[in-house]
Amino acid sequence: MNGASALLPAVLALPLIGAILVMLLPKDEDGLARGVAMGVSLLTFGLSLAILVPYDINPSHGSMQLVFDKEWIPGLGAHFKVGVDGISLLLILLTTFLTPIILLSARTSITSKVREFCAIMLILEVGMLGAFMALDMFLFYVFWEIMLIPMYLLIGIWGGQRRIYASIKFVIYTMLGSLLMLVAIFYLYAQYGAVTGEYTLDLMSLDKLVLPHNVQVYCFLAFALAFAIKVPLFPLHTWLPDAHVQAPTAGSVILAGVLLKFGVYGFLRFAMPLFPYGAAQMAPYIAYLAVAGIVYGAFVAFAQSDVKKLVAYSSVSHLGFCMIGLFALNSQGIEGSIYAMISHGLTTSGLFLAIGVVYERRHTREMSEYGGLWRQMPVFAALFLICMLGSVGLPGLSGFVGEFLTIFGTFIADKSFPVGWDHFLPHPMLLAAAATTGVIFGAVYLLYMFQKMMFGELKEQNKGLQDLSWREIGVFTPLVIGIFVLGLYPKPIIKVMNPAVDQFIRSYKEKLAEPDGPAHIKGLPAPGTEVPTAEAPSEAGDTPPNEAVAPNPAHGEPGHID
Amino acid sequence: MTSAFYDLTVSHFLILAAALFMIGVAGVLLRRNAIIVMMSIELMLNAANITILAFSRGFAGEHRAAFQGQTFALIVIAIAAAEAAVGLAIVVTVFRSRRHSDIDRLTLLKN
Amino acid sequence: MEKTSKLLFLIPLLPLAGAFLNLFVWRVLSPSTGRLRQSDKLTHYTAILSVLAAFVLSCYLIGGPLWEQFNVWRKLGEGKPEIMGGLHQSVWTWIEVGSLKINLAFRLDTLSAVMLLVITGIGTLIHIYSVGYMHGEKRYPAYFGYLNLFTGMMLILVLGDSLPVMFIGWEGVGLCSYLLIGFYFDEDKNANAGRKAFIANRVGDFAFLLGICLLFYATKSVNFADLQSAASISALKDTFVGGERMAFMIGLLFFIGACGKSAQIPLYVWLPDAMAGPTPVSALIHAATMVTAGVYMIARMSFLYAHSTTAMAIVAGIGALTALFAAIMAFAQTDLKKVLAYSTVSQLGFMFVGVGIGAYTAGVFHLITHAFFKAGLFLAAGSVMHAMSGSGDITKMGGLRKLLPRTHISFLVYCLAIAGIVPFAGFFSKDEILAGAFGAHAEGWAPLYGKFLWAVLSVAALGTAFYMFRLYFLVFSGENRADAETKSHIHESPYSMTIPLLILAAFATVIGLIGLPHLQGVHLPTILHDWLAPSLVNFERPSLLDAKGLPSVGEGHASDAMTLGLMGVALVVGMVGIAAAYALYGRGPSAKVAKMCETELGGEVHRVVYNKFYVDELYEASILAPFRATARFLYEVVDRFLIDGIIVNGSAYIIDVLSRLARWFQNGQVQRYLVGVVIGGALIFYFASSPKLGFKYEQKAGNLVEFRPDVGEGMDAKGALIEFDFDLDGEPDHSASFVPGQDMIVPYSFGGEGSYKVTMTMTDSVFKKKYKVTRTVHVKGPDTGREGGAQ
Amino acid sequence: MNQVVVRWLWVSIAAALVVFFVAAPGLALAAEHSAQAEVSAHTFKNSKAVAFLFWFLAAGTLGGSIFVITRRNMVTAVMGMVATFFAIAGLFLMLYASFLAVMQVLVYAGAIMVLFVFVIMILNRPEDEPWAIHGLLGKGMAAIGLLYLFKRLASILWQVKDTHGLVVEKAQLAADVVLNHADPGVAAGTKELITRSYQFGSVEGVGYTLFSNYLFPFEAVSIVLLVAVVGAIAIARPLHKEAEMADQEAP
Repeated sequence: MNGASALLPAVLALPLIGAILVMLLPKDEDGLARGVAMGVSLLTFGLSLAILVPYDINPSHGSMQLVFDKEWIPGLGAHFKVGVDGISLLLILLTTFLTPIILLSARTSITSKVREFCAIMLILEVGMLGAFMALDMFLFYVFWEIMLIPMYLLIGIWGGQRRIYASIKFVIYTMLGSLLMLVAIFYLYAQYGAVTGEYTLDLMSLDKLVLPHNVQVYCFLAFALAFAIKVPLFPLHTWLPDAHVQAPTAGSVILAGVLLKFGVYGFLRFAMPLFPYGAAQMAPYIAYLAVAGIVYGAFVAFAQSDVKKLVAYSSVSHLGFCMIGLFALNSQGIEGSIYAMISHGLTTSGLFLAIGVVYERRHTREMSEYGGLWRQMPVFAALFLICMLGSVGLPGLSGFVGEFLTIFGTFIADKSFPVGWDHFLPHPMLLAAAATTGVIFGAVYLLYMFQKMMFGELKEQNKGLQDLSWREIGVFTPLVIGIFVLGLYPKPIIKVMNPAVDQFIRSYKEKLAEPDGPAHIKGLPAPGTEVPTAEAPSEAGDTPPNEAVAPNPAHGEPGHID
Repeated sequence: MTSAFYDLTVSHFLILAAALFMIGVAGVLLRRNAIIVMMSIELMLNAANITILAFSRGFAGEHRAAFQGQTFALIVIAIAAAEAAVGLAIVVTVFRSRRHSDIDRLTLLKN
Repeated sequence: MEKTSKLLFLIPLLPLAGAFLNLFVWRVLSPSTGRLRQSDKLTHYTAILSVLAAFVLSCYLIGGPLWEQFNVWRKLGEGKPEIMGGLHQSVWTWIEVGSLKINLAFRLDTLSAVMLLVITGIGTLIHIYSVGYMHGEKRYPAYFGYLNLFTGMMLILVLGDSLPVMFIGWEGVGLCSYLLIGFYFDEDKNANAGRKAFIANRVGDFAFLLGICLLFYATKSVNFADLQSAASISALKDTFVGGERMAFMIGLLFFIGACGKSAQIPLYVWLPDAMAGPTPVSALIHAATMVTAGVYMIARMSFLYAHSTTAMAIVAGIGALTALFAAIMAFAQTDLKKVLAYSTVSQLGFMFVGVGIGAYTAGVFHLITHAFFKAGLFLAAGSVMHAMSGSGDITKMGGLRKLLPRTHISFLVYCLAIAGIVPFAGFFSKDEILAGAFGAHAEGWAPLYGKFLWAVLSVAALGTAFYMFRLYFLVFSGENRADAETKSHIHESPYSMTIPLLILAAFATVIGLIGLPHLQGVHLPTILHDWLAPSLVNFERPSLLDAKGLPSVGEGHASDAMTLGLMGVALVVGMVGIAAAYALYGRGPSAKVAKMCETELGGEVHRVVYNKFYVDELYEASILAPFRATARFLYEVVDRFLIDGIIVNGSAYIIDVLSRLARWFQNGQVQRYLVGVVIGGALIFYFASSPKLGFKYEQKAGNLVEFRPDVGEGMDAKGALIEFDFDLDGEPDHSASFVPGQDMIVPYSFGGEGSYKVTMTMTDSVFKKKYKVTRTVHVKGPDTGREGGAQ
Repeated sequence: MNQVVVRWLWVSIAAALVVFFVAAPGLALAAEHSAQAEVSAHTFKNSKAVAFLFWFLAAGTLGGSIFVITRRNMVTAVMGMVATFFAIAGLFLMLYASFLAVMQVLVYAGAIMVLFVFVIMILNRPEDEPWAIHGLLGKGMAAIGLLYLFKRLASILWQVKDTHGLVVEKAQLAADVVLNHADPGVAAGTKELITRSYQFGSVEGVGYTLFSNYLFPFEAVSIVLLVAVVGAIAIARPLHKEAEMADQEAP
């Protein structure tokens, strides 16, 4: 297994080496820089596909595979531990799939400082892949921050007029959330150390810790804030339109394509498994915010005149679906949410690339400037139509499967999880109905945008626009093929994520069943409340329960924590 | 009440020194002219001297420490002299280049 | 009783392949001279051949294996399974998550066979017709591509074995109608019409989606075979919210979906505007196939609707209302295609009534006949407009009988058919619905509900006959009112357009025979009824018997005299309608109607009817305008101002203000900093030193309370004077000097239960400074034990 | 109006001088005289004169120092300073630190004040705005802060109870200076504990301690003084150097 387990760090290291390589190139060799970056990203995509070879589709034991674990900071107990399971594998593939496309599309839109651009994109890819793979809380947090800097530079350097404002807002928004998360991480770290005496940040062991119920709620909220900002959940979304409008096309695509997925992934990987009781308690509130996000995003998108802002708000609406699917807490809902993430990655990237194509030609984002482009650029119109329909959720295309499953999951939600749902909401069905209205509004504003851009008579200034070049068609075709394949034949994707989701739900239910009380390891009674042994009570009295270190049974005995 | 007036104790001297010190500090805080500030510093040093000697006299008794106080007072005087010399040299150079020696206008080191 | 066949998936695949070739492949291969041009011939041959192949394949499959299975099924005696499975093929598992398993599967049974023939048959004719009609159109390949795509999607809808697969077809046809209505997208009017159609369909699909979810929630399955099982039937019957059965709610949701697609009362507004698309499109999509999808869906779900009579009542009721309402609106229309559009809405109303009262066969029969003569009518209208160089305004036409002989003959046949005159198809299908309605009764319905429906439909039938022949006379009889220039261009359409017209006319006359009325006496061949029986629910099924063992939904086997009588009435109604139309519009626009319009009341009525009862304006005001307003409000106020402005930028502003304040203080003046030091030092000393005063009390036996002062460890507490004032009279009741280290307890017994205010004052021995603290002491009664209060 | 004040100042300085020179011997006499009389351990029990002397000197010191920080004209400020130094010298005498009193007069009043006078001569410009902190609020807050700190300090210092009192029965305070290293006067090899005792304020005592236990601080101070002198010169004479530099450069 050793050979295969080195695969993940290789996938991680490749873009890093690529980035360094690009930076070493001579200053004005733009073409070379693009070529190298493109090569490296394609190589990384190939390598990530190679992960599938040793990856066992339906693993019997725990879900993490290809785990690579090396001591990183011994003092802190932080390991460079990476591993992949059904969920993160798909998201890794999405990332490595999108990056070459973005690099290819950035040929005409990014002309200044090309070398730096390629390097930044590759470093961003490293950050994203690392965060998806990380199984160590600290490692995850480090990669989570690594992602931030390139994105900030992307918006800051190549952005539009108010790019500084947008990039600062983006960074501070995300930073604010993630700091609270860091606090929660280290609280967890301390509690685990106190209970088991062994201080480690590895996710697998922290997962075994069950905190008292009220603490779980607070920790969950700390994590939830960090990820809700990233999702973006309804009230915390105002950074997204600014970031998208000011970001260059490449920045927008990677932001919408992958970065938004971290919010939902974070909930799925960290917030919910670690604090199930908190998640169950907060499920109704977050579900409400998600539905509000869907409807609100759709309404506000309709009121936009700037097409990029419209698509940005559409992302808020689509990811609302993901969130509500997640908090349906049943297999259909969660798999629907993951599927919707992947399809959103494809369709919204397609939309942003389309806007990029048009922006490169006319350098304006106002919809009223365009009109009648269908007759002028038929090939572009066809591809743009498919991406738009995928985003609207036309059955047969990728959008529908995700949306259908999330709505379906929410609809039958109360049957699977008693905790948290029934005592608050009138009924998940009404919530699902409210979310489904998003399907109508989605059609309203996307068709409105499509008509404003494509139909109507051709304006004077749009007369000269020439249709897509072969390069641009090359950019769109993988996305379009992906949208069709994901729409008609979702079986392999669902088969890959099934075991991971079942594992998630099983461990979630187990931990939910744990009794309230001081922090303890799943299954083991809380330390200090050991069976009162024969020694004189007075002596036991003086060791306060929390400090008493539970005798760590010798190696091999049940309950031994290595 | 009158006993406090007549029976001198150590604290009389200490409180006097404290008052003198406060006046010195007031001088440093409130006055603009560098020389007056220098003089106030001298006052503060003298206050310190009085305290040292008061304690030396009040507590030393036969113990040889009695002279420690005085040696220190001597050293303080010497240091005060050195400080005054250098301080005034600076004031003179400042005056020569600025035509004034008001401390509150010397704010070059602000940022 | 079902057979798997390998060829089933080819039927939808062929047209889809044609569409793919036309839209993508041919363009790339053909030598593009800078602009992507591909030869017209290549386009329309691929299109027509693909649909024709689908038609031939379906004829083969229906004629072959399905016919055998049908005969076998018919010969089975009593124990025969109620539903004949027909041909089934599962291509691959589409979505499989947890207990939800959806296969991309197709099923051809007798009901979908009928629809199949209608779609592919009429589809082929319309494809041929389009060659002539769309000649010279720049986006020729796109048109045929979309037409093929539509046919493919419609076939998926009809052949879909489970509701989600049907949903693919359902939204697919919605997409194609969007693309085809907005085909001439140069003018915004057409693009808006397309968008309106798609969004109206989308509203229907919203309900359809929820219907699927609720269905699965109830019965744990989505494909039609499992839904027929006893378990799911019983699940459908248990009560859902509000006492109504689950079946009612699901039925209602699916009916809203059907309304969206088949343009019934609330969601019909998109159909008249859909005339903006090319006429063959209106013929295929908005007459024959897509709009009937709703009726087909309800027929397919007959087992579900049968279990909820209230849902059936609603379907029938809305159907009748739409029929009447649309017929009235058709009276005053001046555009040829608009009249036909309203007639379609009205005829769909008839079908929904047929399906709503449980006479599924009648509904489907009318669907078939309507498909033929309405498609024919649209094609004829197309050739008339073709002749009149594109204008559809009937006030400018007239006297075209001699100029367009072939079109005129077919138009006349269609009008007779739709008016319900004996030999023609319309008579039989409409009569069957009327007869069904007359005799219909069901559990939980109002007693005369059937009769009421019959009356409404008869009036609607009268209206239909009237507006159709008003159209006929205005277009064909009287002298030509076209201006000279267009008059010179009037010519008969080419054969490629008129031959389909004649074929459809032939069908319109013959097709009526498959659904002859039920007569006890004379045994007339009821072909369609027997053919559809294996696919539809039969009401004698045990689960459907109501308490008294009678079938809950009865069709009422009226006596022969009754049926013949009803047929007579229907015929008379038709004739009266035609006569009225002849009287008014015999020779061109009638003076009488014009005079009537001048009168104050008549003019008002005419204006209202002409403006389609202002329904569009109502929707605009009640739904669209508020939608835009809230959108703008949410964006401007909530998003930009509230969240962005106040919270985000607000906090940034506060920090900025604080930083500016700090910058003002640091102005380089050393002495200012020293003053800061001094003041800071003073404050620290001040706050650090004030002693934290307080006292604890403990209630001993009875009302005796012990007080224990605790004084902050200020330097000057030694020897301080502590005084307690228990009765708040100002002068201290007890005073003692405080000796640190030694615990000082001051006992005092209060009068009785209740809370008292106790103040403790401490005077500093050195500076004689007084510190005071007051607290309320709750003295409890003897039983509730001691109450300890700590500072 | 301030001429009156100035004249009044001159009178007070003169009085301080006279008193000082009179008081010193009187004080010594008193010390001798009281040596025999029984004196409580803590205070000048029986001599009211000494108390009056203390309060007078205290007034002199504080008055002088207030003069220093309030006078607009720097020369009067210096005079106030001198008065303060003399009063402080008097206080030293009361504390029996006679050597220190003399040093005080010599170094402070003599040397440092003279230095100040020289500098004042150079940059004696009439002060237009004496106060650095503008506005009553700043000055008021500073004053209150100082007063409060003084009050707290005083309340603490007030409780200081000295152990030996200011006047010991014997005027002479025997200070046994323990020699723990071979005294040059003693034959080598024999280590003998020689205790010498000096009068409290005498020069020998201070001198002895200074050159035995505190030799290193003495050397350090001398270096400091050297550095100060060199520093003062270095700072104060760049003017001429520029001139020379200019000459050298211009060949």
